Amino acid sequence: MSECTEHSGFRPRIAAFFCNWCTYGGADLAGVNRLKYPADFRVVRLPCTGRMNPEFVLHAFRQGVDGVWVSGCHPGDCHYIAGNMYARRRFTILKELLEYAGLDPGRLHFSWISSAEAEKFQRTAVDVIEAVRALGPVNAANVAAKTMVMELRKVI
Amino acid sequence: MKARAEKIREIAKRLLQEGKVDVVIGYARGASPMREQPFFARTPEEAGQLTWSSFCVGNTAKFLVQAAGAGERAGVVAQGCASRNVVGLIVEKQVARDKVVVIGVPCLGMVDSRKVEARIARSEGRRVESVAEEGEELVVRGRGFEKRLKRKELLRDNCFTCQHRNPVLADEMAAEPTAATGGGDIDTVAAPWEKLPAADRWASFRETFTDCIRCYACRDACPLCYCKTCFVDDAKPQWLGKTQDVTDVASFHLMRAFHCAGRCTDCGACESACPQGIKVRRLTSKIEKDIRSLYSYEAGMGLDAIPPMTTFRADDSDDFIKQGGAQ
Amino acid sequence: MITACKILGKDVFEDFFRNLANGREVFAPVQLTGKIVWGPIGGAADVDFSLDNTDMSPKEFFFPQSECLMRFKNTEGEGGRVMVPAPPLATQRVLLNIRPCDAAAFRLLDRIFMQDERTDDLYWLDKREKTILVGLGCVNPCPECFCTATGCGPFHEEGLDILLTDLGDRLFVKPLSGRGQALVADLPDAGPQDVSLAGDVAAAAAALVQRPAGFEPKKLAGRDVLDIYNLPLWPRLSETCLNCGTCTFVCPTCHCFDIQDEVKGEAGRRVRNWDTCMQRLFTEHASGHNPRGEKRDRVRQRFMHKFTYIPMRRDGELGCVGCGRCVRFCPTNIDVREVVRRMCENVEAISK
Amino acid sequence: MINPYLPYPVRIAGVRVETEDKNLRSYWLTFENTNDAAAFRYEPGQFAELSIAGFGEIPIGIASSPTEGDTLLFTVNKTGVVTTKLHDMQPGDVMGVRGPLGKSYPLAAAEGKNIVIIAGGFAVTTLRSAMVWLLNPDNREKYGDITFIYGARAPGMLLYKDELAAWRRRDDVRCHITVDRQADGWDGMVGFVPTVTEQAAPSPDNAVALVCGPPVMIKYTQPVLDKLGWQADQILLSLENRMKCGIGICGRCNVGPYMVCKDGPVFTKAELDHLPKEY
Repeated sequence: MSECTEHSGFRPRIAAFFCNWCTYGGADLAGVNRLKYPADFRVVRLPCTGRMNPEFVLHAFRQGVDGVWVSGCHPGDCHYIAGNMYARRRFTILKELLEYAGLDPGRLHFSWISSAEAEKFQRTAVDVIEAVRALGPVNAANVAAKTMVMELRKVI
Repeated sequence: MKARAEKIREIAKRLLQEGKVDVVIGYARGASPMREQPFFARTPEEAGQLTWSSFCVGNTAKFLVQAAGAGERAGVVAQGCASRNVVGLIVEKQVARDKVVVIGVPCLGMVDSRKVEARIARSEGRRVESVAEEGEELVVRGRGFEKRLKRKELLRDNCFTCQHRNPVLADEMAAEPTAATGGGDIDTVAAPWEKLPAADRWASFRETFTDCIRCYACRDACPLCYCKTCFVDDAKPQWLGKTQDVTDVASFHLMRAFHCAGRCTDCGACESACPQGIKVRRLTSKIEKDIRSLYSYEAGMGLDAIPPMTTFRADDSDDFIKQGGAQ
Repeated sequence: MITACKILGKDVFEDFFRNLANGREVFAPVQLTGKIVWGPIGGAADVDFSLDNTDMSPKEFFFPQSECLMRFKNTEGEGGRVMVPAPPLATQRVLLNIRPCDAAAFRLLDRIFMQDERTDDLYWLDKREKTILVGLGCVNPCPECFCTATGCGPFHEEGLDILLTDLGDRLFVKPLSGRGQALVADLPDAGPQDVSLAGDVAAAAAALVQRPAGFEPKKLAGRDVLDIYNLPLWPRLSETCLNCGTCTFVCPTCHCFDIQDEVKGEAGRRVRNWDTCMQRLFTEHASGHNPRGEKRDRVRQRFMHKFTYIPMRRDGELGCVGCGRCVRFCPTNIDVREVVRRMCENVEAISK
Repeated sequence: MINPYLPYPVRIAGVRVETEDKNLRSYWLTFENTNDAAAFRYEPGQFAELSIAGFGEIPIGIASSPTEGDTLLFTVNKTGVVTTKLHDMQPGDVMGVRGPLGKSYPLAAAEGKNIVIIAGGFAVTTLRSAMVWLLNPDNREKYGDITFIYGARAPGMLLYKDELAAWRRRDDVRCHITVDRQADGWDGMVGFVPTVTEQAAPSPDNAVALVCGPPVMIKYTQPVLDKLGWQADQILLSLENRMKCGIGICGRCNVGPYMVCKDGPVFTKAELDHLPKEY
């Protein structure tokens, strides 16, 4: 499906955490509308982005994903009044912290997408996937120095 | 220091005598050089063992949850940072205001024993056996040597950049207020890796935490950490591996720091507790810097304050939210 | 039979080291970013006889903090879920300049890891058999050391293959085992003067070690377990404990561990990790019941384990070698010497 | 040399749901290698670590008796990570068993004596092993009277119902099976184990008692036995602490100086009276 050619053949694995009430619906609508985007993410449905524990992000990286994408309702549209507003502060601090520790900004993404925004969903999905793809595969052969995302992976 | 110690003893003795508290939590003489130990004085006589020096590097607020659990009214000897943690615990409803009597101590900063050791060259087999405080000087003695060092040069990193040396909440005061800050500019030294190119940050992170033995002393010394079951101990699901793998160690430290967001007073107890001398504040200081600049908040400054992670504003920054590319 | 002591001039130490390092990895205390740690030694010049003891005990060499015990294929069906033990250590090793207290701790741990042939811990045994311990008599005890009070000492010989005494320009070499003897056979014998000099150095060092007043664990021997267990001092003793694991992790004789399975994809392994009796979860049952649910119980366990339980089961031997690390590194400076002093004092107050 | 951490591979030969709440299941395990079966020599009262690769190990008392052949029986309550996984497993699945571990009931030393077994809830497992062993024709004649007292919350919570029925029919066992409250279709005794023990009034003369059950049962049965004249050294109890290594090293299961996994799990009441109640 993908038309990208850089890092030829590399299909990133992305963990996507979507709010049930908006982005998940947006993804659904994108499907109903036959909008195309690469299928390189796996969705975990959350009741609200307020449910998003920062530990989920680290856990996903430990399990070996190349990128994480969290998406919920637009500010003001939360089904639970303000879950996403609290989440926004948490994500702000978390993203700052992880990037401060060395995480490549292209690996962690947040968006607000409503259940009516099928096209925005499509565009954002392409964006996220492209951003993660552009960083290339996570493996020791690919880079000289060990990167955070490489070493967050649990090796057994 | 001596005057402070005497005043602390006097206040503690009175509070215990008058039955205003069941226990006074402060410091007593430690067993090792350059160490004072937390001490629970339960009688007016025991109050005589309380002390104050440049080596009170723990955080007495840590013990308040324990005292509250035992139904005790506690007096707590607290300098600026610890008093802010007392406020934090009251705000977080772990401790009732009327169960705590704060004995405030304007703080002159605490000394980092590792810095002293470095200065007397432990590498050459020289061991500090005793330290006496004479004004602004430390007289360090060991087998075959005596050295006078300037206290100011040996303060813990967090004490250099302390912004609130005077207690923010005090029912009693053990001295007149002192200069408000340690003199250092917190925002220039917090978050040291921000100055590094992104590609070098992880290497620095690794190096910083490579000696971690996962004893969790940083967590257990921290007055913010009172959860009944810590995320590292969760078994269903088990979030974290228990090994020394980089990922398990890194995840622990990242999450621990995150849990301190908007709550940390930069008391430095974590760093002082670490048996491996790990600079764990490199993470917490970054978060607190962000909290200050984004939400104009400093932890524990007022009983009416709303902690920043438990609230929001409609206009909070969301520059990091993806807009979904060109149409 | 161990024969004469030897002399090793520091000018010819390089030859000795070359022989020692022949076919073996050598580790010794080194200075690294201000700390004294165990590190690999590339050449004789890296060996520093003046260093203090390391912050961490060398137990990591025999009982790594995380150790893969076995591997398995994490799949259902044939060939899946069958455990394959991790391979034994591939190299021979030397721990050079190990302190006598740390070596003595390994002798104690031998008795715990190897209790009988049906349950001998082969992971421990393998590394012990492949590691030679060359001790360095300790002439600079730290303020927290109390080895002479625990039946150990700065020149204690138990557990060592060779004991070195630093005589300035030369080392006095005492072989203590067959393999130690083989390593030093070619060195010149020590003369009577050096023998006496080495004796003086050892005596002077022993005199430097503090003898904490009232630290007399023998007084605990023969007492009913419950007499000590029920002493009223435990709640007060434990109130400042943070229940972190520092004391147990820096301790050379603490050996508690947890075993956990880890899987990722088709790979799986069974790992043992250091654990600590200070953590509430250590003893908690799946049902939630906890035999040591209170902080007081856990603090009491640590001290009674070292000074009551181990002596009861190991012919009076203490579970402590007096290295002082727990005192030095405890975030709240809880002092084992003081704890034992109070145990002794309090138990004496109870009539037998 | 034996690697004491290495489990023997075993296959689940059979599974049976034991209780009406479906939380207790019995597993019959057969060794994959006949050598292992020969090496696994156990006696009633010992336990083993059930090992499921990827999930971990749990210490479980062996419910079968060596007189029953090489197939091992374990009855497992669903509580933690490993037991939950075990409850999902099916006949034919492969897992591991490590053991036998710990000390057994001192049945050899009790030859010629009367045996009283008192069990509560699902702690009956190793006592089933003891019963089967004692009732084996080779062993039965070496012992005097056998009294078996067993209580559960409800009839549907009793384990090994077929065997209980068979034992009740025998004339060389005094069986007292009881449930806490009267229930439909239950024609047996009703009442708590301590009460039933008082009614059964087993004599302490030339006898030993094996007692296993929840702490509350032990607590209230003890005074009954005292009243009946039992001495502490006649009463054997089996402890259940958290155990990992099973060989006395990992340090979490100790009660005073004794490691429950290696020095226990069977202790006399007399021994426990001098030990901390850390169990």
